[in-house]
Amino acid sequence: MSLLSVKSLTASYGVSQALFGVDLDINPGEVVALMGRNGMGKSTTVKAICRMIAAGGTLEFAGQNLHALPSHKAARLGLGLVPEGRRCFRDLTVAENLLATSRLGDWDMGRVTQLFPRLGERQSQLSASLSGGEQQMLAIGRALMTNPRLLILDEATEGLAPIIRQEIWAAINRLKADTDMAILVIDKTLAELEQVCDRAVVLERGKTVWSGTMAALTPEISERYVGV
Amino acid sequence: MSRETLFNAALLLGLIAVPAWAVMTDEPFTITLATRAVILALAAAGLNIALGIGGLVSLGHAVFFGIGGYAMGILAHHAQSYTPLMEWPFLIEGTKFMPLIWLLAIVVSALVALVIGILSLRTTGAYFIMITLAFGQMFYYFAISWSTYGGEDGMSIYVRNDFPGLNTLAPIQFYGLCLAILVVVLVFSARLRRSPFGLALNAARQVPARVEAVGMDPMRLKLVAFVISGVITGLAGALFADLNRFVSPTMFSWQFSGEIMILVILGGVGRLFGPVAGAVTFVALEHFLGGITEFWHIFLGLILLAVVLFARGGITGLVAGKEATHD
Amino acid sequence: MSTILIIEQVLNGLQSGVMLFLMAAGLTLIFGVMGLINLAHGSLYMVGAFAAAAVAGVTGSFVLALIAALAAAALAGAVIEVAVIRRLYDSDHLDQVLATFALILIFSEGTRWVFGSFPLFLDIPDALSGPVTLPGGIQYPLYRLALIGVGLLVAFGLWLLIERTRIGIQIRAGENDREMIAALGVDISKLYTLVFALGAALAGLAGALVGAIQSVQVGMGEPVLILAFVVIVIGGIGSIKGAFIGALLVGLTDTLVGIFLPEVLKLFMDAAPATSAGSSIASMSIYILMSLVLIWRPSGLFGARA
Amino acid sequence: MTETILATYGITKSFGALKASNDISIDLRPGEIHAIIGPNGAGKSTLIGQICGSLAPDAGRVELMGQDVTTLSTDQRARAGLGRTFQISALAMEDTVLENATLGAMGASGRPWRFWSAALGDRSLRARAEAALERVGLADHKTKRCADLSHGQRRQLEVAVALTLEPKAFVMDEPMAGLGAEGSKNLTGFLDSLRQEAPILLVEHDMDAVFALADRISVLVYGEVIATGSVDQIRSDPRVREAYLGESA
Amino acid sequence: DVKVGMITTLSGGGASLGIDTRDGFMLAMEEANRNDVKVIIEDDQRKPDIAVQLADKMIQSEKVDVLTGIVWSNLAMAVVPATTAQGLFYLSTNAAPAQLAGKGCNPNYFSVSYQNDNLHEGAGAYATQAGFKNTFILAPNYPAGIDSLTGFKRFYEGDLAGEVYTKLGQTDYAAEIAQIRASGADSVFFFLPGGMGISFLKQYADSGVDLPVVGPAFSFDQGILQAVGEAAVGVKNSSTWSKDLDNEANAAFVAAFQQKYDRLPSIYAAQGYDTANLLLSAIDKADVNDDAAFAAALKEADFASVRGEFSFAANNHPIQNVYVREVIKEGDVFTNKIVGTALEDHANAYVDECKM
Ligand SMILES: Nc1ncnc2c1ncn2[C@@H]1O[C@H](COP(=O)(O)OP(=O)(O)OP(=O)(O)O)[C@@H](O)[C@H]1O
Ligand SMILES: Nc1ncnc2c1ncn2[C@@H]1O[C@H](COP(=O)(O)OP(=O)(O)OP(=O)(O)O)[C@@H](O)[C@H]1O
Ligand SMILES: [Mg+2]
Ligand SMILES: [Mg+2]
Repeated sequence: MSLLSVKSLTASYGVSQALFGVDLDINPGEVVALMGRNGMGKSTTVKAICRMIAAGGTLEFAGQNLHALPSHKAARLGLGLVPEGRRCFRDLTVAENLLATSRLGDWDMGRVTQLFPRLGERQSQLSASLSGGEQQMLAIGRALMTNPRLLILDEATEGLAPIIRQEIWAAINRLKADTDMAILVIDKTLAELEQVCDRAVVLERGKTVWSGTMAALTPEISERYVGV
Repeated sequence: MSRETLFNAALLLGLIAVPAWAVMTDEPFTITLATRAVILALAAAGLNIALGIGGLVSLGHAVFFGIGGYAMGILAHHAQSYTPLMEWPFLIEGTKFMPLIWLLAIVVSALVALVIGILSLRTTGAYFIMITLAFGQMFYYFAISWSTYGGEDGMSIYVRNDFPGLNTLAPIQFYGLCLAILVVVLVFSARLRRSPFGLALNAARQVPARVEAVGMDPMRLKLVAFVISGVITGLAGALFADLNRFVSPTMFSWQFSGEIMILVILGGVGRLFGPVAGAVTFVALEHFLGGITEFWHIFLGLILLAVVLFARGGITGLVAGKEATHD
Repeated sequence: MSTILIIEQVLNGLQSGVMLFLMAAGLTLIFGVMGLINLAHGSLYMVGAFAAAAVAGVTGSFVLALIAALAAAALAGAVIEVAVIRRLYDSDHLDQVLATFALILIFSEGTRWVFGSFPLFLDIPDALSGPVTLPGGIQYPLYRLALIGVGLLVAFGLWLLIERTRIGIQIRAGENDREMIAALGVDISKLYTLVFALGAALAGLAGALVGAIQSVQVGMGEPVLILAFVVIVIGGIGSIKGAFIGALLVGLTDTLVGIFLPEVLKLFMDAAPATSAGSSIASMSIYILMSLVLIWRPSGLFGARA
Repeated sequence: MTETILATYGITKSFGALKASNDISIDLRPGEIHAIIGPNGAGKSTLIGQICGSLAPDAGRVELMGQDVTTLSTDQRARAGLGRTFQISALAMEDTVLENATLGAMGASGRPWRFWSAALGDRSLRARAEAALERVGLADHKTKRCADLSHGQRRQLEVAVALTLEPKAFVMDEPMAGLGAEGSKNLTGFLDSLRQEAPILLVEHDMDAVFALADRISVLVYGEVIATGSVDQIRSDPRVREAYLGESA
Repeated sequence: DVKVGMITTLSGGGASLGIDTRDGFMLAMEEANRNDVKVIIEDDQRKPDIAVQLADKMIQSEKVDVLTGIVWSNLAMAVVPATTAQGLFYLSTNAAPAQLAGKGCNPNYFSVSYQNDNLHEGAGAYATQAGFKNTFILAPNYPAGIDSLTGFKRFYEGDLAGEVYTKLGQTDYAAEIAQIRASGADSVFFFLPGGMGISFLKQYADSGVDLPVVGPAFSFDQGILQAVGEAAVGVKNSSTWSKDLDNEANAAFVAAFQQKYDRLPSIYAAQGYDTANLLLSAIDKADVNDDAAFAAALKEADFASVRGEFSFAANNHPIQNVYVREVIKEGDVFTNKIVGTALEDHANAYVDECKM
């Protein structure tokens, strides 16, 4: 049975509808890419899954109906979100950011700072004064501290230096190998997604228009839906 | 025509119709009540420029209201007691001539707003709220102990001041004068909101960094807005004093600042007619609830609470919905 | 003026500062940490005082009175939070201003409705009444010393809670981004209800403690509210330490300027106008202090966060 | 004609013990795109802040068109001809796309001190704003509120606002961030054409874009410029590979 | 028919004073039980601008003949001059500022309570009688406070150990009490109305300073005393009325008030009661529309005052005794009893300034 099961998901911002029927399934241990051009509804899908906006359609995680849960309860089932725009807690230090959401499990401060040594170095700096890249690392670290079963990375490597990007992809690869954490990634670098992801789901105008294995994602399809 | 425009037009027509209604029902006091609402709306319209467009949450606007009041009080006091205001270095006499009083109210309000603005605009958010409040309190305590002009007791001016061509003692005529001024200010506000200045100010509230990056100084925009806003509220203060033929330090009190702000919020922050809707509602509630029970504040509180919880965007928001975007 | 008197007045200033801190503590928690402008904080202070006076009147026990004050204010706080405030976190600060202003009206007149229009009686417990003699021969009311003690305890406890506990961290995180902290699995709503109740309880405690040496009457909360705002703004919003230092500064300024300024002015002018001018300026002194602090440091003394 | 449009001389800035900028001297010549790359936290945004005036350098000097602008405020520098984009979008979210663009046009055209006529009714302002929107491909979204735009669209608007200024030099902090692959590709093409109008100081982590666009690249590490050179020079510089590029490229 | 408009404070902090005024006034009206007098009551919220507005309303819409009821001097200053200028009568149940007694006096304005200075003058006279030589005096820094200290000094013959103006609305008096302790005073006079007085007395009692204290009745009012408690017992205060004043009218009033409202009356209630009775006595004698005749009828003061002897001075302010009371505990209730007379048949200091 799949860990996350999304069917015919719809969602609106006020009067303007953003999602018209998103279908998405993720199995334990799977790494799935959510793709699509700007404004096609990727982030909205993520927000709906995390119960940050109201949505219609089927939304199940680990066998539970997410619609029935408020955002924090949904998260406790094992959703770890790295949001678009990072959204670190500005007035908290790096260490406090990590502590704020930590839940018991394999991931703790030690392991996160091992993954991102720079966070260890800047432990007592306010996160508002971190560089953009540092904030991204912090956001990932913060999500890992909740020991999620499904890690959701919205714009996983936005604004990161190539070398750190490689680190993050490496980290994702390691997570994939060492744990049975499922991962949903949104990112714009197709080449890199192709290396780590098992499957891809492509959105256009708020709808799932294609899904399949990474191998099946032909250049024609990506040209058509992603533009490269 | 949008719903908001309709609502605004209805409000305005209602205000214009008040005298006729008062005469018909033989309730002349209604005119005085409406005058009070109109003047408070004017004060709130002043604040609405700083608060609604510029995001300057000033809890010190009573300063300008009080300055307007005292401009009227002091000038008229000297005129009625035939004592000069100042003999040295040059002679200044008191006056009962409204336009002169207004001029003084405006000039002093502008100067004070400039100084308070320069000092306060370094701060933001709650700090701004509190520093403006602090200036308000300074003026308040100063007025309380300013024994020359009555201290806490304030000053009574026995007869309303003069305006050429009007008998200001006739409630209808004074009302007409106040309403005319309110309309002028509202027209000005309406233009201002869409003017380059309004656009820039609006942006300065949301993203000062952006405004700077395109070559404008957000500080200066806010300062100018604060001065304009203070001037309008000051003018309202002068009219208010004339309405009551009385000024006192309560015009400077933080409760009054709060009340002006409540009017704006109640009516709908940043909405053109928000201050009018707020003032009319508040004055009406105050008047009619007071007659029902001694504990009418409870009901006033519940009504205000209902407005916040169920009407996003104040009364205007409730009636007219979300503000339409203009192209 | 003797040194003893000067020392005593400094002590008075410090003590009134600590008392102010007690009032400001709950407000800092709610305003500073949760980012909510709660004008009704003064009402909670009043609720505490009235609850204490009512219970003390019936039972005669000051301890029970304090417990009642804490409980009543906390309960009122929790109810307010769930019924009103909770819907306002996402909206404008201004909506909060209007809503909490409405709450002031409801609480003030509600209290008058329940308890009548006359001030209530609340006295300090016998065990703490009367003065003690401090080293140097200063006579000082024991109760006020006790207030200082309680104030220091509250200050320390709050500082620990906010700066050192995980709950404190989560509360502060919630202030930055409520949606995000919830999406990461923290039940921020419950947390905020608790914090609000705690802040309210502190206000109630202050009301009861201070009510014992002041008058317990409707409207007692509003002047205190303004002072408490002054305090936390001087100290820097969100900083417990700042609120503490700010309270002491305000207490000292208020006391010492009021006492000494007329004396200083008398050196330059006649006694009568000096007294009157001196006390006029004195009543403005804390506001002058606040604006000077803010002009110098626009986000308060310890408000690095803002 | 001045040889350099924009230049810094020995810019230094510390945050406590951290030297975020250490004696940085770079310049921007007519018609070129000069890319600044470097690891996260190297001090790129800090450098931009000092160039644009939101941060004051501890030491050093900034010149625009040969004029020393070090002591000028941000808005004065903008009027002097500096057009910047922010790493994290700074837009008036409640306003429409067109209003945001008009804001830029207004600032550039001089003063906002007009209180009566409608801003959007001003032909020249509007034309300028619409032209900029057209160029970044937001013409269809003119009347949308900014808050309703997707992340990527906001990035486009960010560039459009800078365009309305018609500046002497562009300073762009990660304009590609958040753009999809297609968006990046389009923007790359667009910036390529933009350099004719005014040179661009470009901070960017998107190496495809940087390598496609840059005439020169400076590499910033720990607040210091460790290398400046052409694309090929930088690509093959072992220090740069170690500190920034890794195995890629 | 006569229409009476009562503007008084019925909500907010000062409500207890207005409520007593109203209750005293209405008690007299009910006892008279007549249908040719109509009373309209409105709440001024203790705000001057609201008071003015209510006065306008009563004059313009309700067409009242007489206004009354205002508790506070600053509100009276806002309403009274305009009211008398329009030819209406104003009867004060409490506030009686100096301006309205002196240059600003008016034939249509009567203070049925006192002139504001009276109680302070009484306290000063008492301080002299009691042999105080070195008194420390304090009051809030506002016109009524300044008048108060001036009034005290008018009849006090000893020296001043200190003269202090406190902040209006101040609640903590530790600093002033320390000053008193250090001043070498032999007694204290204070004028701190409302909650200020409660705070001062409680803190004073707890401070260990035990110099004799005297003050005007405002801080020892029936409504306030219960909140001060033991701290007030024994303190002397000056008043023109007390519930134990020995005259028939007063005995009847106190009994009827207690019967009807289930509490002891205060001085505000007594003044309200007297005002109503004065008004009724004048209505019986003259037409309210005949200004001169009605004023004359009022001036006769032909009613049974609960204060005993009562007449009007040339400036329409009372001539009456000022008594010294002491706070006592009667069973569970704190109240006052008369222990002496400070001033007999006392008028006020402004009579000569009044030209009418
Ligand atoms: N807060 C919002 N309010 C109103 N509309 C919104 C909001 N956020 C997004 N939208 C609209 O919803 C649609 C989908 O946006 P979404 O952010 O999900 O896109 P996306 O695929 O994540 O794009 P990007 O790659 O640019 O982040 C867009 O058309 C956008 O304009
Ligand atoms: N106000 C500040 N206080 C303390 N440290 C700061 C402050 N601002 C920036 N820093 C630090 O200075 C360094 C440079 O930051 P900067 O934002 O310039 O990096 P950057 O090169 O733009 O990085 P990125 O590519 O990730 O955006 C970082 O380590 C950051 O943490
Ligand atoms: Mg997105
Ligand atoms: Mg950066």
